[in-house]
Parts: sequence; structure tokens; C-alpha cells
Amino acid sequence: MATKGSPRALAEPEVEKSAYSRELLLGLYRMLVKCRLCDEKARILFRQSKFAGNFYSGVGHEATEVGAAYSLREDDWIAPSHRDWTSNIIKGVPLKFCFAQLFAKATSPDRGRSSPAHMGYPPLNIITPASSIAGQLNVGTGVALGLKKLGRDSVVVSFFGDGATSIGGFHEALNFAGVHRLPILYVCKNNLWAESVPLRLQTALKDLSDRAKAYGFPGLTVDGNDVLAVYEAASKAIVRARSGEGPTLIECKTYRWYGHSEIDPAKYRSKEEVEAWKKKDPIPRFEKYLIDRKVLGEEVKAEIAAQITAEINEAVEFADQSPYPEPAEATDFVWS
Amino acid sequence: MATKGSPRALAEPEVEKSAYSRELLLGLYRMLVKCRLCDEKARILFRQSKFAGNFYSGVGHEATEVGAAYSLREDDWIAPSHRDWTSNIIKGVPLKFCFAQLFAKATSPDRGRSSPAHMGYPPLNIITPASSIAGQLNVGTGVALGLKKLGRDSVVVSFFGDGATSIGGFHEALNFAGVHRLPILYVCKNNLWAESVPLRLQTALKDLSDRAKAYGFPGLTVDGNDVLAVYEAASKAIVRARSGEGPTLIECKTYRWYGHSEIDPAKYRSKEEVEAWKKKDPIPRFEKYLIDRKVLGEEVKAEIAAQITAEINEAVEFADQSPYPEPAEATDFVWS
Amino acid sequence: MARTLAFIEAITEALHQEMERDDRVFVLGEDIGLSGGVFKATSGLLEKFGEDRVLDTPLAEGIIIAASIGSSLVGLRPVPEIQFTDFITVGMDQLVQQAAKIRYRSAGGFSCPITVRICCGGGVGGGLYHSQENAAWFVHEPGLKVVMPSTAYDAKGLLLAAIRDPDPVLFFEHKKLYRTIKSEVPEGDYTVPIGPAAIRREGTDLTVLTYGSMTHVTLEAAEVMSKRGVEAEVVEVRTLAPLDKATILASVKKTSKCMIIHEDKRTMGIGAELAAIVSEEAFDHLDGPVVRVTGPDIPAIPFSPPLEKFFMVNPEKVVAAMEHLAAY
Amino acid sequence: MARTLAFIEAITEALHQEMERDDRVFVLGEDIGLSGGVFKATSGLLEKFGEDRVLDTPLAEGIIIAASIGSSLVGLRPVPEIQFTDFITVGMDQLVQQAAKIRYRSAGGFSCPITVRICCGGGVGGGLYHSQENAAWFVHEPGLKVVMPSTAYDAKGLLLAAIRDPDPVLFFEHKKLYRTIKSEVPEGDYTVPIGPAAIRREGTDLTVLTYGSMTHVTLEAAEVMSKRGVEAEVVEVRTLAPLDKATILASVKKTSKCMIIHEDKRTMGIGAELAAIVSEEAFDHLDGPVVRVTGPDIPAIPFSPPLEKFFMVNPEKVVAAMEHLAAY
Ligand SMILES: Cc1ncc(C[n+]2csc(CCOP(=O)(O)OP(=O)(O)O)c2C)c(N)n1
Ligand SMILES: Cc1ncc(C[n+]2csc(CCOP(=O)(O)OP(=O)(O)O)c2C)c(N)n1
Ligand SMILES: [Mg+2]
Ligand SMILES: [Mg+2]
Repeated sequence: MATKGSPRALAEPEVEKSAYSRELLLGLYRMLVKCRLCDEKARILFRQSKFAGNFYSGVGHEATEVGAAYSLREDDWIAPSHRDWTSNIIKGVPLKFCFAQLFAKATSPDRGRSSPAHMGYPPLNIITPASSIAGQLNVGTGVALGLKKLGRDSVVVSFFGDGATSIGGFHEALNFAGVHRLPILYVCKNNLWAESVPLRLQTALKDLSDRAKAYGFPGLTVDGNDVLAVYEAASKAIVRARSGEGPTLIECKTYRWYGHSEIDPAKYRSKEEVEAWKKKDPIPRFEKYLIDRKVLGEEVKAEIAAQITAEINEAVEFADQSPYPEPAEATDFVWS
Repeated sequence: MATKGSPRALAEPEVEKSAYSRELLLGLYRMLVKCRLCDEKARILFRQSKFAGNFYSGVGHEATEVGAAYSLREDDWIAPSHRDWTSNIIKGVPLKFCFAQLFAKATSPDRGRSSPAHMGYPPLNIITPASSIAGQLNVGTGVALGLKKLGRDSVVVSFFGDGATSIGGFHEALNFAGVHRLPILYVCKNNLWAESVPLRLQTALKDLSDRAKAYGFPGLTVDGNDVLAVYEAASKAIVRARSGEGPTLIECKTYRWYGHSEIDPAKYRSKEEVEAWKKKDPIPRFEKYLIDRKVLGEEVKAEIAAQITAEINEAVEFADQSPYPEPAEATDFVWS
Repeated sequence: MARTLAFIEAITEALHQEMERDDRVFVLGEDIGLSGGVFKATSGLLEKFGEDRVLDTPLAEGIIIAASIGSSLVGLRPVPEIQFTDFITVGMDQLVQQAAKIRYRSAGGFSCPITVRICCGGGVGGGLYHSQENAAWFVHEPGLKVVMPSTAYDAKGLLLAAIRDPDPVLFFEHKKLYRTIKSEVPEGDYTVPIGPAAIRREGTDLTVLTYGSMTHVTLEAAEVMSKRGVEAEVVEVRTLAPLDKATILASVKKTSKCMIIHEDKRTMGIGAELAAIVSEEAFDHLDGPVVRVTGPDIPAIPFSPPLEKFFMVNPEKVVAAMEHLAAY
Repeated sequence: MARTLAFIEAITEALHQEMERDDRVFVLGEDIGLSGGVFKATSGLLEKFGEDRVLDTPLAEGIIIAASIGSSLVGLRPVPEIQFTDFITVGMDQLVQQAAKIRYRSAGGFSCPITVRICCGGGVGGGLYHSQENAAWFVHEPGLKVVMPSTAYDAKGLLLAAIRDPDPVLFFEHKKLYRTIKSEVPEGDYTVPIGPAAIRREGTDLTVLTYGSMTHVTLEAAEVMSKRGVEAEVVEVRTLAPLDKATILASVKKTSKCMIIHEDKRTMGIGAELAAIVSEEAFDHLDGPVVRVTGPDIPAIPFSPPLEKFFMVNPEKVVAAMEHLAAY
């Protein structure tokens, strides 16, 4: 299966945690930092009114996003939701397109049609998301059916929140995937809140991975702030899916640092809760792990940050310089 | 709570199986026979073209229907589906209205609006069903919410098939009921087929009661052809619900003897499967139990059958003699 | 060679032939495999093409449609069946928010070539939940194409065109036509293009716009009127979205009078749009009001025979309206 | 006493007052309690009435509506909120197959007094999935009532009328109005009846039918035209189902010209029905075509500012159309 052109030419995920390569570890680290910096940059740009609409920050979720999607091949698919703008980055979409998406410029993959955070990228099999929750999860399941029918060994990763597990579409998708043992990974980012609705008003469960018990395939709960734990669970599930053994539901317990969106002050959460979770920041945690193991030093760390910052600045510049779509383009792409 | 006017003045379900009263046992038996004879009569009437549309026979399911609904009080609710015409009979709707419903006469509870088998009865809190599957289950859950909010101790029994557990509405309803510990009993009549779709294409589960694991309340599987087993499970769940402890999902494994509807020859099932299940007929089985315990003798048995037959004939006569609604009534009851 | 086929046989034949011709095509839905469908439209497919291409699904319209959308993204050509349009409401989100918009929202990056076969319509004693039409909503949703044939010939040709179309097509089949309507159908491959309306009867005195099973009711009424000296031009709008405004307007400009007949309830039925187009774009040519003959504004077709009869448009109602308009 | 309130404040006040007055009333929906709603329409309710009457629900529009329907059957008066009409498609089955039909299918045995508050509309940079209107579908569904106010006064009065109405009412709130529109609102209790349209401006030269946020756009355009000597009569169809045909037709018969303005996309928008009614029932009085000024036929309002601007009807577009019709 071709991986050419993929910015991260990982042919297959590494499955033995004890033997993870230095390259993998550094790669994961670099990607965590990239997601964090891009996301924080997006928030700044929004507050600077460099783009309108809204933005759903994923800061705090990086270990989940990176861990789950890092070992995907170019031919694999992602079905992202509103908080997964960075999944495009992980799959290898050039940053300039990601920022052009925020700015809704003619150079964005959808030529300014979708809202800033609802980003897909057809050339890399990232499904442009609709907002309506569980829709992507459903369509992603359909993609998995198609891949299976075509006899391909590609897989789909579908990202969604705790909130999405309450809606009917979630049930229909997972049930169907269970019946047909589809090559898909359901990654639930359980960040304890759906907007301002706390988990206790969403479900009577303690662990959302228990939802999988209704579908006859494995469901597991992992620490969503531990990138290696997520990577391990996801890469095993990917191998499983690729070899025809069917879907897996992975609940990653994590937290969103900021409001539901940039216009939500999130007063419904206690300061203590937020602070406690910020202490569990996945990035310093992984940094420490790498430094302890001498995989990372201060110098490399600074270099990585500098490189990424430069890349971001260039991308923002590109987005800034890009033209808006022409008004009359609004009527394009309705029908073929 | 008032039970006046209820044709079966059972104030509370009996919960100790070893101590079930003679009255209860004979009452269950009589109701099983009544459901069977009414259902078979409906089938004959359909084949005689005494009514049009369609009919979804519940023959084979009597132990499930009767066992689950028998201990309801008048103030309790039923949310029936397409195969639960007889649930009206169990709750105490006069037979004449049940047959008037089949004949779509002006004397039917809905004045001929719904199709024959989609019967409800507002005065006894039986929700007139829409066809769309899981709709009743959802609306029934809403009723349970309302009852709880009003501080009443009434409960809801919702009937549905295996097929209904695949659709999104099922998930949303049960999840919601779990969160709010609603007073509702979800009775899944798992008859192995949804129209011609076998269970293996509907779910990867062996037992549909496992679906409850996704909602944080009990799910149990019982032999749906054993009226006492169903009665026991249901009456315990009803007591539970009444006392505010929340919902229960009861999967009753049973079988429909005939086609999905009267126009379905059901060639997709093997003769062996059908015959094997007919041997498990819930009625002779319960008869034997009662005869062994000397609760029932041949004479009483004959008397019961004769009484019911007479009642049915009278009801059919009523339905037959009733007028059709006037054409212009079609525009009534659109808005208040 | 053409033989006479029933409407439903034409559909079955189209499915068989297209699945043979193109192995990207597969069918899915409730009850469609083992039993061949509630009306038997898919009969024989499972035996011929196997479970891999004929999928009996769980009872869940949302995932039936979503599974189709998703697999179309990877290049397949799914043809889901919705047993009764009354249950399309469960799949509304997938059709409107996903299928209709995925090409648009990805600026052409993804396309969604699915053909949703939907059984609809009343007059056969189906009652409230087996008689609905529910096509009107989708005509309001650009990105979807909506077709509804009335002849066996068109049923086959439009279905083949739909499956080959790169856009999502909702293919409505009026259940009353399945076995009552027969017409000559070529054995081989042909398509009826999505888009053009069909002039089913030429006339000079008034234009009647209609579609689906009402086409036959209208033609019957037109023959009655012909004997009374009024020649109606009957335009069958067999593609409901996008509408063939050119044919519609040309006919109205010719006859100067316009009537619309549909089975569906009146308010916001498809007749509303047809009337609006005509009254805006052919106003100067109109010699009378744009008249609609439709079902009454009630929630759905009730079951009891006298009530259903009250609902249905029949040739007598159409003739009465034609008399009135012709005399205007 | 009347003070000036913003549109959204009038809604909040109506909810507070009605919940105080009638303890059968409760609200439910996503994000409505702890945070007071995405636009804060329900703010203060949780604090005042507690969790029992202010229910933050799971993310599942189907059960939000079904829970409302069910609890209305036992005598409660639920007021569910749908955050964005873009997500009403998920609840379509419950609204159309249950709420709209339960009175009918039970021959009046059950009634369903729910008021579904639905936030809709574009022009505020919401993009494809936070700018839809989606009211037109429901106008096609008898059994439902559909209202959409344009002033703070009507917002309070119509909402109180809706909650007290024995039928299911869809109460559409255009998000652009929330904080841009203010008007005098009595402090006390009053209702604006469901049904009657409002004549917002009298005129003799042409009738404009509109609703929602376009009412303000239309009034702006009418003032421009007035300076040019054309007096438009602006009829706000604030109840969309059932429609107030009497007021509509009386105005058109008076002015002899009719225009329809709506934000929603054109084909099968509510303007279609309005045009159809006028062209059928006021034909003899018409001195010009029934003109629609609407959004274009694209799947939804795109996000990028120039694209959204292209979509929206603005006073200039209305003025241009008025000029044309007035000169007809
Ligand atoms: C069907 C539907 N209903 C409502 C919304 C509005 N909405 C957007 S995100 C969201 C909460 C999602 O919560 P969760 O799934 O936990 O994801 P998170 O935002 O926490 O990442 C809601 C209610 C929506 N997008 N779709
Ligand atoms: C949403 C919806 N889709 C399809 C149907 C058509 N339909 C009626 S009954 C049925 C099968 C139901 O199977 P199950 O739930 O197992 O109940 P059973 O008929 O076996 O009692 C189907 C598909 C429907 N009524 N509603
Ligand atoms: Mg969340
Ligand atoms: Mg079944």
C-alpha cells in the first residue's frame, strides 16, 4: 500500500511498547507540540479577529489526537468532528491549508465553504465534516464498509466526544460496524462535558467504553493524556481492523482546557477542575518521559519549537495573503 | 392509586413466584387464551377480506405480552408497536373496540385513522402507535419522564421487537431513561427476525439484553414463552420502577409463528425452525403446568374457551355492524 | 427488443442489469435480500450476486443511508432501499446534512453517487404510515436530485440514469404503480435522462403539470375533457429536482392556462413551487389562475376506506377543475 | 408598563413568567441550564426553577423532542430548545411522525401541547451548519403550527401563546434578531395570537409578503421606495402554518401586485406556497407577476464572508425587485 507523499512514511504502526523506536517517540513528541502550537495560534488569531465564525480548541486533547491518528497510512481515512482541526495536521496536510481553512480563503480545501474548525482534506482521505454530531461517525462507518467491500486493507479513524455517544447515529453506526466487523476505530474523546452538559446528565455509565458491550466488539478506556497509552491502544486496534477482525471503541479520558468554543467562557466548570486537569498536561508529561530516557534534550526541544513556529508563521502568512473566494463561486459545486 | 373500572383489579403485582395466587394463575391463563383466540380470529377475518390493510399476528408471543403487561394498573401506560394489538386486550380494552379497530369503523378508538394493528386506547393510557419503529419507545420514555415529574407512581411498559434495538431512537430513549432513572420497562420481544432479516445481520450480540450495559441499568434475558418467567421478571421490574429505582430492559426470547404480516409467506425461515418453535407453544405449556398443579381442569378450560369465543363473536358482530366514518371526517382532529 | 413489463419488473430488471454491468453497484436495505423486498423489487438479486452485494441491513434508515454515502466516497455505487417513505424522516439528517451537502462543503473534493430508492404513495389502503409522499422536502434541498417515474419505461431508464449519476438521487417509486402500470420496456440498456419533463399529451387549451401516479389520473381526465372539446397538454414533471422550467414554461406559454395535480397534501406540496414558477415567469401569458388539485391538508392518508377515498385525487376531481379552468 | 427589550430578552422574560405562572411548564435541551443556552435565552431559569424544571439533556434531539411529546401526553407543557435548526433533521421523525400526527391518529384522544424553540437563520457568519432555516418542511405538515416572530413584542406574545396552545408549535427564532432588534415589550402577561399575519406598513402600490428577519430588510427597502413614490404594503406572515390567507389575499387584492421576500433558498421555500395561494386565489386582481426575492438554490449558507454576503437578501436586492415590479 502506497505511503509515498505521506509526510510521515510510517508503513505500519509499531506494536511493542517496550521497543518503540526513537524515531517514533520523537515523531510523536514533535506532533504533540505542533498540534499545541497550531491550536494556540488559532486561538490568538481568532481573538485578533483574523478570522470570524468560531473555533473549537483541542488544547488538552493532543495526546488523544496524536496517539490515535499517528500511525495511520496515507490511504487510511479520518472522520473528524468539530474539535479535530488538528487531525488534519497529524495526517500530514500542509499547515498553509489548515490556516487558509481558518481564514476561509479561496486556498482552503473547501474554498471557504465550511466553518473554520470543520476541516477535511479530500486528497488525504479526511472527510470534510458536517457539524451535525455523529454524522461523521456514520459516514466514516460507511467508508469502512466501502473499504471492506473493495478488499482494501485501509482503515478509518473516527473522532468524536462524549456527547456524541448519546445520539442515535452513534448507536446505528457502531451496531452496523459490529455486524460487519468493519475496519474502523471509534475514538471517543471523553472530556467530561458536552458544551455545558456534565457527564452525569449524559449517561448513567462511568466508562463510555462500556457502550461497546452493546455491539459485540472490544471497548477500552485509556488515559487520554498519555500519548503512548493512546498510541498503543490505537495501533493495536488498527492492526486488528486491518486484518479484518473488526472495530474497536477506545474511550480516551481527557479534558478541554478552554471553553466549548472561543466564545464560551465555560463558567459552568470549577476552577479546581480546570486547574487539576491542566496539571495533567500531556506535553510536559511526555517531555519528562523522553528526557528521562534521554530521547529528548533541551536543545532538540528548542529546535523543534522553533521549526514549528517558523512553519506556522509561514502558513499564517500564506493564509493571510490568499484571496477570498469570489462571491459568485457560492453557486459552484452544488451538483456535479 | 385508582384501579376502579379496570377489568382486572390487580392493585399490585405479586412478586413471590412460589406464592402466586390461584386467581393470578388462572387470570394469566385466561388472558393467554384470549390473546391467542383473538389473534387467530383476526387472521381469519383478514383472509376473509373482512378488513383491508394488513395484520401483524402476535401468535407465539402471548406469554411475553401477557406476562409483561398483566400486572399493570389502570393508571399505568403501554407503548405498543405493530405486533401488540393484543396489549390492548390485556390492559382491558373491551373486545368490541379491538375488532372495530381492525375493521376501521367509526366506533374504533381512532375512528378509522390508523391501520388495523396499530391500536391504542387513550382512556386506558395506551399510546396509539405510529408505525415508525422506536417511535413508541421514545414517546413512551417521554411519558415516563412526565410521570416522574408529576410525582406519580405509574409506570410505562414499552413493547418492541429485536429489530427495533438497532435504530437510533432505541439508544436515545434507553440512554435518557438511564440518566433519569425513569419508571419504564423496555420489553424486547426477540423473535429472531425483523421481517426477513435474521438476527446475525442485525447485531453482533447473542443476547439483546446486553444492550442495557450501555445504559447503566439492568438487562435480563428470559424465556419469552414461559408466561411465569416473564411475569416474574416484569413484575419485579415494575415494582422497581414504581419505587423510583429506574428502568429495566427485559429481552424475551420468543418466535412469531406466521409471516411478518398476513401477506408475508415467510419463506426465508426453515420449516424446521418454525416447527421447533411451535412445539414450544406457550399455551399448552402453561396449561400443563396448571393441570399438574390442579389449578386447571378440562372443564374450566373448555368453559374459558367458550366464554372467550362468545365474547369474540359478539365483538366481531359489533364491529361488523358499526358504520364507517363519514368521508368528510378525514379533516377532523388535525389541529385542536 | 421491447416487451411489456410491469413498473416494478422494470425496476428489478434495471437493478439486475446494472449490477451485472458495473460491479461497483450494490444494494442494501431492510428485507431486500432473503425476501426480495416488501414489494419484491429486489427479488433474485441475492441469489445472483450474493451477500456481499445484496445487504440485508439492521432496521436503521440512518445507517442505511450513511453506509451508502460513505461507501460512495470510496468509489462504490450503492443503491439503498427505503421500504416506505414514511420512514425517511429517520434518515433525514443523513440525506439533507450529509448527502446533499458533501460535494458542496468539500468544494467538489468528495462526491456522493448514491441512488436512494424510496417507495411512496397512497390509494392502496396503506394508512397513515404507509401512504406518505414526502418528496417535497427534498426538492427544497439543492445537491439532491429527485425523480419519480410513472411508466415502466421511465422506471428502468431513469433508474439506470440515477445509478450512473455522480450526484445523490432520490428515486421515488409510487407503490400503486408497481403492478397496475405496464408498458413496453426495451430489454437492453438505455437511460432516460434526469432533468427533462415529458409531454405525455399535447393540447392547446390548458397545461396540466403533474407527476407520479397522478400522471395516469390526469391523462384519464384529459381524455374525458377531450370529448368535451377541451384539449389539455399533460406535462409529467418526472424529475422534481432540479425542475425542467423550460418545458413547463413553454407549455404554459402555449396554452395560457395552468393546472397542477398532485396526490400529496396541498400546502407546500410540490405544486406550490410549480405554481410559483409559472406565476412569476409566465405571468404575461396566463389567462386564468394557476389551479392546484391536491390532497387535503391533513397529516397523512387515513386508513379507513371512506377516509382514504376522500383524500385521493381522482379523475372526477380533475375533470371538475379542468371544466372550471377551461371556462375561465 | 412597557420597556424596551431586546428580542432575546423578550423570549427569556416569557419563559420566566410562564414558568412562574404555570408549573406544568418546563424547559429542556442541550446546554440550556448551567450555561443558560448557547445564546442565553434560558438564562436564569435553572437558578430559579431548579433541575427538575430546567433539564440539561444528552446530545440527542430525537429524545429531546420525544421526551417533550411523551410528557405532554400526561399533561405537562414542555418547551424544548433546539440549539440550531440545522440539527432539527435528527428530530424530524419525532416532529413529523409523532408530534404532528398524534392528535390525528388518536382521533383527538391524545394531544401534544409542546413548544419547540428553534434557533435559525443566517447573516451572522454561522456557515453551512449554523445558518439554515428549515421551516419550510414543517409548513407542509398539518398538525404542526409554525411561527416566526420578528419583533421583541411578538417574540414574547407569540411564545406565551405557543406554550398555552394545545397543539405542537414550532417557534423559530432568527438568531440575527436576538440582540439587534429591540422594541417595547409590556412587563405583564399578554399573548399575540397564533394565526394572524401583521400588516407592518400600509401601502397601495404593491404588497410584500415576508417573515422573520427579512421583515426588517423589507421595511428598510419600503422606506427607500417610498421616497421614490412607491408605497409598499408589508405583510409579515409571522404564523407560517396555518397561513393567514385572508389577510394576505385582502392586501394583494388592494394593491394588485405581490412580492415575496425570504432569506431561505428559493425552490420550495415558503415563498412558493405564498405565491401559489396568491396566483390561485387573487389572480383576477394581479397586475404583475408574483415575484420572489430569496436566497439562491445552494445547499446552505457558506461561511466565507463574500460567499455569505452573496447568499443574503439585502435591502438593495429588494429595492431593485420593487422597482421592477412597481414599473410593471
Ligand atoms: C446533532 C447536533 N446537535 C447539537 C449540536 C451542537 N453541538 C456542537 S458540539 C456539541 C457538544 C459536543 O460535545 P462532545 O461530543 O462531548 O464533544 P466536545 O465538544 O466535548 O469535544 C453540541 C451540542 C450539533 N453539532 N449536532
Ligand atoms: C423506521 C422504520 N423502518 C422500517 C419499518 C418497517 N418495518 C415494520 S416492522 C419491521 C420489522 C420489525 O422487526 P422487529 O422489531 O424485530 O419486530 P417484529 O416484527 O419481529 O415483531 C420493519 C422493518 C418501520 N415500521 N419503521
Ligand atoms: Mg465532550
Ligand atoms: Mg423481530
